[in-house]
Order: sequence, then structure tokens, then C-alpha cells
Amino acid sequence: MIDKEYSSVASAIADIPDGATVMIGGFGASGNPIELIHALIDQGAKDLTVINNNTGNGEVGLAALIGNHQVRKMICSFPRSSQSRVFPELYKAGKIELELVPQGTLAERIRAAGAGIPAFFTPTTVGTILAEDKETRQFDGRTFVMEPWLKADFALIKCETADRLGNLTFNKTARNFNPLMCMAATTTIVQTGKLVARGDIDPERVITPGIFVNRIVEVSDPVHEDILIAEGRSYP
Amino acid sequence: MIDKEYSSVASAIADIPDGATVMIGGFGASGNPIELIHALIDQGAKDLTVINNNTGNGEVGLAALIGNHQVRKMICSFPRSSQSRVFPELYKAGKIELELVPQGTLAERIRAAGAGIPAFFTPTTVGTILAEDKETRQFDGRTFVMEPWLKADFALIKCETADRLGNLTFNKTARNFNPLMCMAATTTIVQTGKLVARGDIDPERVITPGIFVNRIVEVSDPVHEDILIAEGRSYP
Amino acid sequence: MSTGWNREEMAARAAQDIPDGSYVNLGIGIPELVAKFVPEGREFIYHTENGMLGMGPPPAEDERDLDLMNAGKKYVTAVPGAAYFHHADSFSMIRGGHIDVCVLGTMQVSANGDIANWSTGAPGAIPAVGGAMDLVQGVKHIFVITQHTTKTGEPKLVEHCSYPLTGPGVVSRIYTDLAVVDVTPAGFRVVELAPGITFEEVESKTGAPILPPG
Amino acid sequence: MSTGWNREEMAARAAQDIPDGSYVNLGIGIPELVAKFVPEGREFIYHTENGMLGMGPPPAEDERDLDLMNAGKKYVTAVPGAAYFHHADSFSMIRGGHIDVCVLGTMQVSANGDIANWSTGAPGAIPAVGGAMDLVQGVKHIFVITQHTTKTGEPKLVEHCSYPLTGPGVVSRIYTDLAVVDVTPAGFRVVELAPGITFEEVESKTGAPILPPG
Repeated sequence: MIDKEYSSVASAIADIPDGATVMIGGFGASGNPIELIHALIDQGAKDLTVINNNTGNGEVGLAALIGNHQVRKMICSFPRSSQSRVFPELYKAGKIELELVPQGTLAERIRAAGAGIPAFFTPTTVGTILAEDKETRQFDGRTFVMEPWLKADFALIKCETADRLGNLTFNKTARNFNPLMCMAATTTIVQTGKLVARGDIDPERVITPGIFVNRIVEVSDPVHEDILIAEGRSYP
Repeated sequence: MIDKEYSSVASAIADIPDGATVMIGGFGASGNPIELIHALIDQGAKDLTVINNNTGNGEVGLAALIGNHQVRKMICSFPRSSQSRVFPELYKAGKIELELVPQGTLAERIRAAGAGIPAFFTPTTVGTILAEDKETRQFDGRTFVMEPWLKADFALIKCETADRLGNLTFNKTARNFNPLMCMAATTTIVQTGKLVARGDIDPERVITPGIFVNRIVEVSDPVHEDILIAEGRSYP
Repeated sequence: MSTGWNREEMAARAAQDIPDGSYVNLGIGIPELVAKFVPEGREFIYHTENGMLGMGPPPAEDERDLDLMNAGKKYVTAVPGAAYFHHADSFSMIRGGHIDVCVLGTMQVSANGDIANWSTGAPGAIPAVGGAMDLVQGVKHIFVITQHTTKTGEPKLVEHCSYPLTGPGVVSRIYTDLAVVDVTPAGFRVVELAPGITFEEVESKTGAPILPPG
Repeated sequence: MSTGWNREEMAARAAQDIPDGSYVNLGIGIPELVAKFVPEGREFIYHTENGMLGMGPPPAEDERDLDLMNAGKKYVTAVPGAAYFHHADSFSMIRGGHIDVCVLGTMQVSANGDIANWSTGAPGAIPAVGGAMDLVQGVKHIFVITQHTTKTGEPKLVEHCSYPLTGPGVVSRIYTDLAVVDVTPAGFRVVELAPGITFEEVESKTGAPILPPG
């Protein structure tokens, strides 16, 4: 019988090694798998390359992972946040690398990895300094740049409901990058607010089919980044 | 106020001109917008390029459109059907052109058009006669072929439920190519089994957001290709 | 002394040029105000990059849904007929040319429609681009709302942008505190002057040749 | 006289090699029979190209849902935990390497794993490829079930395919009426003989060098 359930966030992320590339879902304060990230802080893997749209907020979640010196390189579209100084300070001190990728290109590169597309052409960045090292090409009289797929060893995902096969649903704009990252990682690890029996999710309502999910752990009352920040919390 | 409703299939497709490129949703007998296709037969536009996975069944729907000599060229993955001789006979007589595209490449080329991606690389067809005229390239030591986007002037779509903004849901495997074609045509024309008020479709359950839809016509009791064929029907 | 348009008036003026039924993406800052000035009888559907069509106004603080934010990371609401989707679908709408109008703030716009609104290029600054480069290349019509000059009086409408570009040749119309300005094949052209503003004043505060209305 | 495996036995033998929890795509014909022989204690999730994971067996005729078909255009059912999706997502599963096993019929397989199962290349034949070229390039393990020879006794396991290829070097294992055969760097190798079949018989009916078991 297929059952992808893990009993704890710690066991679900236990084998993430030093040097791994890790996608982390979420955008702003919504859809972030905070409990999985905090488990990764406890676990201590180092030299990580992390892919997320941002670099975290406050001193919890992704910002805390970065602040704990576990991240060698960030791949993201917007590394500034009014709510966090963690990344900027390390970056200015030359202690963390940055690959800046426009948001839509980031999303499409992740999707391409999941879809078996090694490269594609996009108009985004044409004529800007971000296209300087990129191959360009004309189609229908317009210039486009070539962008490669973006894969990861692990993806840390937050969803609303999961069944034991790994079928997932998300809540509102907490969906964001999560379904794409599920497709693009060798091992996709999901924290779900609710773990339900097989058949309890309407097949029409499934956003991420179970084929893209390897491990599920129920976190029934997940914290929210904005609440933690409002409470002045930090981690660890 | 936004209201994309048309009162009849005839008025919804009235302006499709001779020579237009028309995507038609559906796979096998499911998800085919038969009423829209029959309206196009009544309307009489000629020299069409039609994009569909197949070439129709029996002597109704797409097979009837082809049989009525309105189609100059088919772009599809599987032009044979145990249930129709219409396309094969015209093809052997040299009266219709064929561009054969593997099914996954067809889907991805249509999605690329909708997503503003002029070309992408895929392993599909590498080492086969279907890649003979295609540009190839190595990524990570493996060979891929480059495929261009595939756009259309019009898309004829069948869905289960639509609201007046054009948000759509589909039923089971009748979804198939329909949501992709909605994205890739200049003018997307949808027949819906049920037209509901704005807000009556759960925003989490929307498969095609209204931004991809231009015209909606309610066809509340749509015929099904398999039933028409079983009844020995033909059109016109 | 000139009077000109204030922030709300600039946003209201831009809203006048958006057709009924448009799909609209609003940048952070003054562009967000456009949603307050939808002309009578028209409806716009708002897109937000993080996965929603049909974005509504901010909720009361005690009615916030923590999973319902916009691309500016502010809490928002959903109007009837909204839809949620993931980031790749969201940027397919942008890159695929499905969004009708994007209204952006800017640091500079050049006479050929180049826009620079993501980076000062200053050494040591942390680069952050977000979705700006996707928007300017993908959306059908790029409108800019901006003060005509910087706080220190430097022109923001220039011959060539000195800041790094967000995208070349993409802006079609500019709404400033002084005028509505089109980017035309012949360069900047004033479409309309704000109340109490003369063409000569606009010309003197513009860093490139600019044509008068008409 | 040889006995060998019949169609059901070939399918059952193939099913033995599919691990528990695999995501499986079954081609039309004998491969479809694999679903009838899932070994005790295992579960496979079936993918069908036209947009479904969790495909179940055919329904009774009076319980058909006209919108629930498989890629072979036959009516099917959905098991609990099924999911529907569109064609681009469906082929992302295939092309992206997410499907574990695909079982296909074939016209020819060569000693280096080339498969030819979509066209005879005969002049005048109408070419039709469907999803075959996507499947052979994308799925992790390509299994073939086929009679060892054609109806006229020609070998289907050959040195080089004479029919146009579906994909080069993609097949890992072949289940025939006579034997289970692996495609190895050294060419064909018999893994297992069907009851009553000798290696010599297999060798004589194979159009390329073939290694014995062990």
C-alpha cells in the first residue's frame, strides 16, 4: 500500500545533506513551510543552495535558516525585505552568494525542470544587464533570451490538505510556487495542515497530483510568518 | 460590466474567416465542442488550419468539418481512427495536408504559445524521422530538439461550467487540451453546459481563469460524439 | 506657481484611459491608487503576480485571511468571480500578453520608452527585480505614473536612462504631476497638461525634447 | 513443440517486475492486461495521457461516464485518490521523468534498445504517432511486451530496426511469449525462459546475437 506519511518534520528532512539544493515554497509570508525549515535548522545541513522568491522575513523561517549560516547561495527574484536584515548583512559581508532571477523566469525555470524541458526562450530581461551573459535569439522578429531549467535535490512545501497518495490542495495565494517546486525536486517533502484518507480530495480539486510528492508530514496547526514576526519571535 | 455571453453558437463563431487557424478542444470522443463545430459547418469558412489531437470520428463534429472540405491542413498527433474514413480518404487523395506532432509536444507547443514562450527544447522525437528537419542541441550531455510555439486565431472549447467572466471548469478527462487552447488563441470561444453567475464557481476550483476566454455560449444539453455515432448520425 | 496633479489625481487620470473589462496589474505605490478611481460604468479585473485574478480591496484588520496576499505582500480580498493559480500560470498571463494594462512607478523613462525602475546600479546595492522585467516585456500596454522630477528636481523623463533598464522601448504613456505624456516614434509628446501647468514648464522639467499637444 | 507464455502470462510476468507504488503507463493491447495481474501486496497507480492518474478498470456498460476515457479512447473508471489534469501537465509527468514504468507493444526492438512501434514507413500509410515518442523518451523504465516473432515468423528482436524508430536506446526489458530478455550494453540477454522453451529456440528466433541466462 502506498503511504507517504512521515511521523515528524525531523524525520521527513533528516537526510538532507550538506551542499544540497533545496527549493522552499512560499511568497512573502504565505505558503512558507516554516515547521520544515525550522526542522532543517535543528538538523544543521550546511552549504545549501536555496531557491525561494525572497530571502525571508524577520528572524524566523527562511531568514533564520540564512541567519544560521546554513545557506551558501540564494536563487531568488527579490532578496530585499522591509522586515529582515539577515540576508542583506551577510550579502554585503560577502558571506552569501546571490543568483538574481526575474520572478516569472524563476517560476518557468522551475516548471521546465519538472516538465523535462532543459531550456526555453523568454522576452524577460532582453535589453537589460540581467541578459548580458545570456544567449539571445530572434523569433518572429523579436529578441528572446534562453533560460535553462532549474532543478533541486529537495523541495520543502506547505499545503492545506494532502491525502496519503500525496495529492495536494492549497489555500488561496499560499499556492504560489509550491505546486511548481513539487515537480522540480528529486525528493519533495510536504507539510500539510490536514492529512486525509485517499479519496477524500475531489479528483477535480487536486492541484498537485501525488506523483510529484514523496513525503508528507501533518502539521495541523502551522505557525504563520507574520504572526511570529508580530510576536517578536526568532529561531532557534 | 463584463459579460462575455453570446446568445447562440452561430453568433459566437460568425466571424471566423476563410484561412483561419482554429484550435478545437477534445480528445477522442470527450471534450469536443460539437455544437460549435457544427455551427462552423453551417457558417462555411474554408481553407482552415485545424489543430486537434485527432481528426474526428464517424461523420459528425471534426470529421464532418473535414468531410465538408473546410479544412486545408490538420495539425495533430494521431490522424487515424477506427471510427472514421473521412481524413484518410482526403489525405490519400492529396486533398488535405498533415503536420504530425507528437502528443506531448503538441500540448507543450500550445501551452508555450499561451505562456509567451516562442520555443523550447524537448527530448521527444530525438533520433527519429520526425526530428529530421529540426534543430537539435545538447544539454547535460543529452540531445534535445527545439520546438516552436503553436498559436491560433480562434479556439473552440467545451467546458462543463462557466461564469460570465469566463472562468471555466471541466468534467474529468474532458479537460484534456481545452485549458491549453484557451490560452493560445487570439479569440477563445467556449460552449458551456452550464452558465452560472459570477462568484458561483469556487476560486480554488477554476481551471481556466476568465482572462483566457473571450466568448461564452450556453449549450445546456450538449450532444456526445459517441452517442451520435452509435445512432448513425452525420452532419450536416 | 504651478499647481498640477496630486497622487490621487494622477491615478484617477490614468484610470480614465483603461477600457472597461480590462485585466490590470498595478505596481506598488501610486499605481495602487488607480483601483480607487475606476470610472463609472467600467470594471477592471486585477491581477496579482502571486497567483490571483479578481483581487479586491484590503480587508479590515480583523477580517484578514493570512493566506490571501498580493504581490506587494499586503493582505487583500477576493471579488466574486476570482480565481487562484500558481506562479507559472500567473506569469503565463503576463508573458503571454493576456494582461491588458500594467501601471508602474519608475525612476526614469526615456524618450523611446525605455524604463528603469528596479535598480540604481549603485555599487553595494542589493539587486532585487521581482516581476518587473516580466511585466514590462509581457503586458500589452505599460503605463507609468510618476512625479515629473525627482525630489531634487532632476528630470525623470530623459533622453537616455542612466539607471539600469528594466526593459527597452516598452512604455506607451506616462502620467506625471504635470502632464500626460505619450511615447511616440518622434519621442515624448504632451497629450494633456495638468491644471495651471504650461507646456513650457513641462518642457523645462523634461530631460529630452518633448512635443506640445495636438 | 514449444509451449511458452500466452498473452496473459506475458502480462503477468511483466507485472512481477514492477515495484510496489509505481506510477505506470500501459500501452494499448497486451500491455493493458498487466493491470489484471498486480502481485499480491502491491499497488500501481495508472497514468493515462489524456489527463488522469488513478485510472481504474472499465465500467459496466450502463455505468459509463462519457467524459471518463483513457488514451486508447476506451471508457474507464477512477480509483479513490485519482486526479485529473490537462494535457500539458500530463506530458510533464511523462517528459519530466515522473512515470516509473511504461509497458508498450512493439513491431521491432533492436539489440541496443531502439524501439519501432509507430509506423511501418510504408509509402501511402498515414503516419500517426500519438504519445509514443513522448513516452519512450520520458518514462524511467520502458518495458516491451510482444510476441517473439511476427505472424509470418520474422524476428521482432533485431540487430537494427528496419521500421522508423519511435526512440533510440530506450528499452530496458522485453517480455515475449518465449522469454524475458534484457537490453544490456553487450546486447540482448535472456533473463528467464518460458516453460518448455530452450535457449536455442529463443536464439534461433531472434534476429541478433543473444546471450544465455546467467
